[in-house]
Amino acid sequence: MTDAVLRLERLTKRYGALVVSDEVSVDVRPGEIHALIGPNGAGKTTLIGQIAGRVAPDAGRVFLAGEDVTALPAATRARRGLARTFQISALVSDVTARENVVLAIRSRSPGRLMPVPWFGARRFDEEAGARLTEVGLGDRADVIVSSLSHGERRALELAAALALQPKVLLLDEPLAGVGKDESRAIVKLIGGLRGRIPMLLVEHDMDAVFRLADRISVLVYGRIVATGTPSEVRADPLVRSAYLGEEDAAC
Amino acid sequence: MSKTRRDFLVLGLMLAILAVLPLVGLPGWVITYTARIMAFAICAVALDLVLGYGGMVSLGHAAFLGIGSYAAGILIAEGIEDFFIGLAAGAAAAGLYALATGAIAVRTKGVAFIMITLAFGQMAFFVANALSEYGGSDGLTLWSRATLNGTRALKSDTTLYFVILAALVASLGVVRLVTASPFGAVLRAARNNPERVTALGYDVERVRLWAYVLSAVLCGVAGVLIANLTSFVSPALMAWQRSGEFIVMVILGGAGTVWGALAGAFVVLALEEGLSLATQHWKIAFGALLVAVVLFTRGGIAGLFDRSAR
Amino acid sequence: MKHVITLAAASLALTIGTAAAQEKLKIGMMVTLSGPSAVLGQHQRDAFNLAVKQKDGKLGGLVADVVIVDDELKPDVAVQKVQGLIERDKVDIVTGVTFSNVMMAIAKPVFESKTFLVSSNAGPSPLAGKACSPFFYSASYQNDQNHEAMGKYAQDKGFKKVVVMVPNYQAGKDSAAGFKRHFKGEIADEIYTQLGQLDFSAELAKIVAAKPDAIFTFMPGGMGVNLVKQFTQAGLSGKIPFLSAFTIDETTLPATQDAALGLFAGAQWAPGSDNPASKAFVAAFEKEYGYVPSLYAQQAYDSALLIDAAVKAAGGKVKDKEAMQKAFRTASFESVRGSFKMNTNGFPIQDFYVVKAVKRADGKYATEPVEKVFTAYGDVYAKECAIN
Amino acid sequence: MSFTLLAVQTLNGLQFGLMLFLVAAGLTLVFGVMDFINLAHGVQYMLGAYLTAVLAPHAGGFFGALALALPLTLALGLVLERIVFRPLYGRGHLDQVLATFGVILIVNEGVKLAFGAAPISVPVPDLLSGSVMLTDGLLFPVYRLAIIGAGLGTGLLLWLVIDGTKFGMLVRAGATNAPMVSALGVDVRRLFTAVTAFGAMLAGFAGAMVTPILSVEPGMGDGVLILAFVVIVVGGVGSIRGAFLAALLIGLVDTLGRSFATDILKLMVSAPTANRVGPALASMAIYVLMAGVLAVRPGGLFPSRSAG
Repeated sequence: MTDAVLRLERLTKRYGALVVSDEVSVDVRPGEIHALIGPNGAGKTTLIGQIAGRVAPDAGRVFLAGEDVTALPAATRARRGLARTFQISALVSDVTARENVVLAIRSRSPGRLMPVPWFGARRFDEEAGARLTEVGLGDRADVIVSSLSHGERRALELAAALALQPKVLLLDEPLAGVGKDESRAIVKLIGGLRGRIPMLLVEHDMDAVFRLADRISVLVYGRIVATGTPSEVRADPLVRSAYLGEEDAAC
Repeated sequence: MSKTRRDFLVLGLMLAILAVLPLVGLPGWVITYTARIMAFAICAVALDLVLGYGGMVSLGHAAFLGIGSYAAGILIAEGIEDFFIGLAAGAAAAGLYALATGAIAVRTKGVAFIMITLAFGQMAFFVANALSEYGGSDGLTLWSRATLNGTRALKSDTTLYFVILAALVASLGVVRLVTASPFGAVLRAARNNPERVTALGYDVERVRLWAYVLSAVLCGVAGVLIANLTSFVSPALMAWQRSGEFIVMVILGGAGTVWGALAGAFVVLALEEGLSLATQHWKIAFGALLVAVVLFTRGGIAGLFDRSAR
Repeated sequence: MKHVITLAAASLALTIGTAAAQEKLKIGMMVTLSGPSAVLGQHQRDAFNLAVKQKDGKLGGLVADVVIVDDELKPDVAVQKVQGLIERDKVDIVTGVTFSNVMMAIAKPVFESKTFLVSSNAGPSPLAGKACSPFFYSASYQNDQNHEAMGKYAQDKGFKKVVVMVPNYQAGKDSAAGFKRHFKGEIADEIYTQLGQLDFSAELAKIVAAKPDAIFTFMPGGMGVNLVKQFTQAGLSGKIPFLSAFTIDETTLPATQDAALGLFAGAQWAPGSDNPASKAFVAAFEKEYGYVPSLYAQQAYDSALLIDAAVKAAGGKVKDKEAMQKAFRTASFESVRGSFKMNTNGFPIQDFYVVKAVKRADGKYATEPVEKVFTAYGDVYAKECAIN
Repeated sequence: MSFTLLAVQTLNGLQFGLMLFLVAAGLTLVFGVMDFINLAHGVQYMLGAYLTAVLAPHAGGFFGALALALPLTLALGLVLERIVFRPLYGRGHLDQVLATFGVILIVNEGVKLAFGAAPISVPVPDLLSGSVMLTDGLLFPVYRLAIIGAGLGTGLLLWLVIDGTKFGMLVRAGATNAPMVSALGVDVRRLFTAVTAFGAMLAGFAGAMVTPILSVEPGMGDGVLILAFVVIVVGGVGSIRGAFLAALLIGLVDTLGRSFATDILKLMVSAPTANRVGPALASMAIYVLMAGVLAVRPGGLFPSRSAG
């Protein structure tokens, strides 16, 4: 347990009388993909917000590689190794794909806020190119982001997150709104990262979740109702009634 | 020719014209008037750093101009006449005020940022009005300009013109350098998508704060120059309408472009002078022009130029 | 012998006449013509133009070329424009100037270029005292004087307790200081309002609570209009004597109308003044422009007369600065206000009155003198002025 | 600083605050629903005042003029919306600011051209003239009570419309999530037009109401515009409830600050110092208040957008 890369300890958040996170404890271990699933309104977005540092929890703590980061702002957490993607693609849309990745790469370097042009820029450009090639965007590097397709932007987000060389990656519905073909490519991409970077994956697409996840936690009404391997979760009667039951019926 | 190269060519041409202007035998008032426009242009260029590149619409920049000019004016009134001391004091005073107020202001965004900067600008305005020792609302006449290395060289309008031109070139240079730097890249990216930039590990508020401070320092410098040029400082210099005028200059010229803010300052102030000579009701024509520019162009004068050049 | 002199005078006049044909008198008039205070500048401009027109376009025998500029009530704009007047239009005299902050801003460049500055309104204390200049002459007053007149009046009337309310800017503070110079009773409260404030309900409530014998106020332009209307609406008119300066005059009366009737102001002149020059001026002005002239108009009219007299006395040699200075100091003309004498600091020595707003027989509103407060009164700063 | 004085000042603050509310309500709706920064809103206030002042002698006094001014300001709002605002809805705030600033210049100068620079006045209608004795010797003008009544009445009416009608529901929904409203198949353009014209009329109503107590002059809307922006930012953009409370708060802070800041300071420092510092502090009070509110709650008191 202590060697978890990311550990949430009894995170609690209330909005008035509504408890959106109810003593949530989850951990992501080295090398694993840990998926977080739950029906709409289960509190996934708020939970992600607390992990990333956008939302302050009322109680509980967040540990990143054993270090308590609960009080740190989002930007600092990112530099400490917590990278994320957004549910709705969030990129700097008026510059090229490469520049988005360069921003990420540079944020690791001490000169990230130099107020004068840095003449080692080529090195960053090249590294960014390599990162983009990794996610299959090698030939789209110098296209302005707003002209990229939805799936390409998803991939670019992944490239930018990876460029941070994070200790752990937070994926907030990476397949939301992506077409079937592109979806397959992204699943492949995420699968390819298994073992390299531990991930917390929030996703609605159950096929993808069961294909990718090493472990799954189920969040219902702000509470973790089950954690286990895909087969354990699939078998859990509580999960079946609360969540998968509907899914099965829908299928 | 690439757009960037063309932009720098335009900028270079504008500055070259400004550099030879005093040498072609124009009457003195044209020189002092151009010097005044250049001093205001410094503040417009500085505002463009936060407005055009940072997406922060400050309605309080006149306060920095005023603080800079008061710092210079008070020093001269107290017998400290050296130009560079005045310059340093004006820049530092404006920068410090920006640091203190900006720390609060950058937490807000959109119209709240506009209004909170207005609020801090108004506070400075009312303080200046209460400075009875230095003329209060009547302002303070500087019976002599600052000394340059112990000489009265600035007494010559032409010398002061070139000092202001040098400051303008330096300000353009600083803004250019900063916007091309990693800091500038983060500032611009944060205008587009602050959340993403935060997720990449950048403290957006801090980046914005330092841009705001730098912008204020440049406006403070402009204030010192204006104080020496007009030999007069008064709270009227920091009225909120003046801040609005700076915004108009930047947007009209083209926000976040190489030479837009400079062109905007010249167009606004030259039109004011030219139209007001032609008719007492020049504001109607000026207002109509603003509406027309917005309705029929995109990206101000610089944008218009781009399209016709294409 | 007598004939010879007449002949000599005639030929001299002829020479001056020819000189005038070649040489013009260039005058730059800077007044505030935009913003809420534009009406003050309008009075000044119209009256000055009237004087020039009445003299067939000539002042001091020279053809007067008057350039009118709007200072927009922005000191730095004013400096820019005055530089244009001096260097581009090459004016011999700058006149007008509605507000003191504008006056302070343009004084230095005007003096440095050795151009004469003839104020038709603003009279800030530095220019009367330490920063006085042989290039500055006023046809109006020193800023403190009208307030001093009200202070003296309040003292003479035996008021014991007065509330002073002025806008929070330099002229307002000078006004309060001027009032207190001759009023020795108790100042129950000094209220400083925001410049440009339009709602005085809070202040009026406070004044009522203080139960004063009188209030003294200085609220030029739109502020005055609102104050007077609200003062009367609050039922205070007739209960608390209303003493003022630059608040009740012909620029505000068209808007306040009945609300201002019976309220007092300190002034060196009012349209109701009973002297022939004044009556002729008021009649001509109303005929020309269709509205009643204010003291701002009268001052500008007198400025033109002063310039006329000075240029005449200097023999039309406007470029001879020393001769012009001497001429300005000694020039005598029939001032609309009655007695007028130039003090050592270039400000007038004159009489001051308490005036009150009345409705004239023709239905128009105007002020008329009630009683004289000061006779041949100079300002207190003249002794600090080093020119002699 | 007696209790009665405090009571009168509170009433004065209330009256000032309600005036501000009338102007701010339209501004916050237009801003909230359309995400449109309308600097020309102050001009509507001025036009309401001018129309009332100019029409009063011909329309049988104040009430007749008021009755004519309301539909006219509504019409002017429609015209402005059609010509200038509509093309700018999709554009950035900066373009909106520049264009509506241009409108201010044109209308201010146009009014001066048409009616002169001198202030115009409107007498208090006989029906509402005079003062009422509140307590011993403290009079309060009836007309100001009428303004308080009109402000409260309009506030109530707005609340009923916004809370109880379909139009109100759409406006509320628009303020929170404009794309959703258009996704529901509502003709958003017509909604926008209605809201703009309605807001213009409210501002015009405020301008008309102040004619008997304030002088009608070119540029009279500029200062009010800034105060209205202070109100909507403090209240939270798009929130009528926020605008109402913020307007009252600002009206009271400004009025009470002007009345008592100097006196309170006199208890702490010497009288001359208090006389110098007090008025400056009173002038700043609302700005200090706004900066304070925004520092703690960047989205204002009632942030209606979740982004706050």
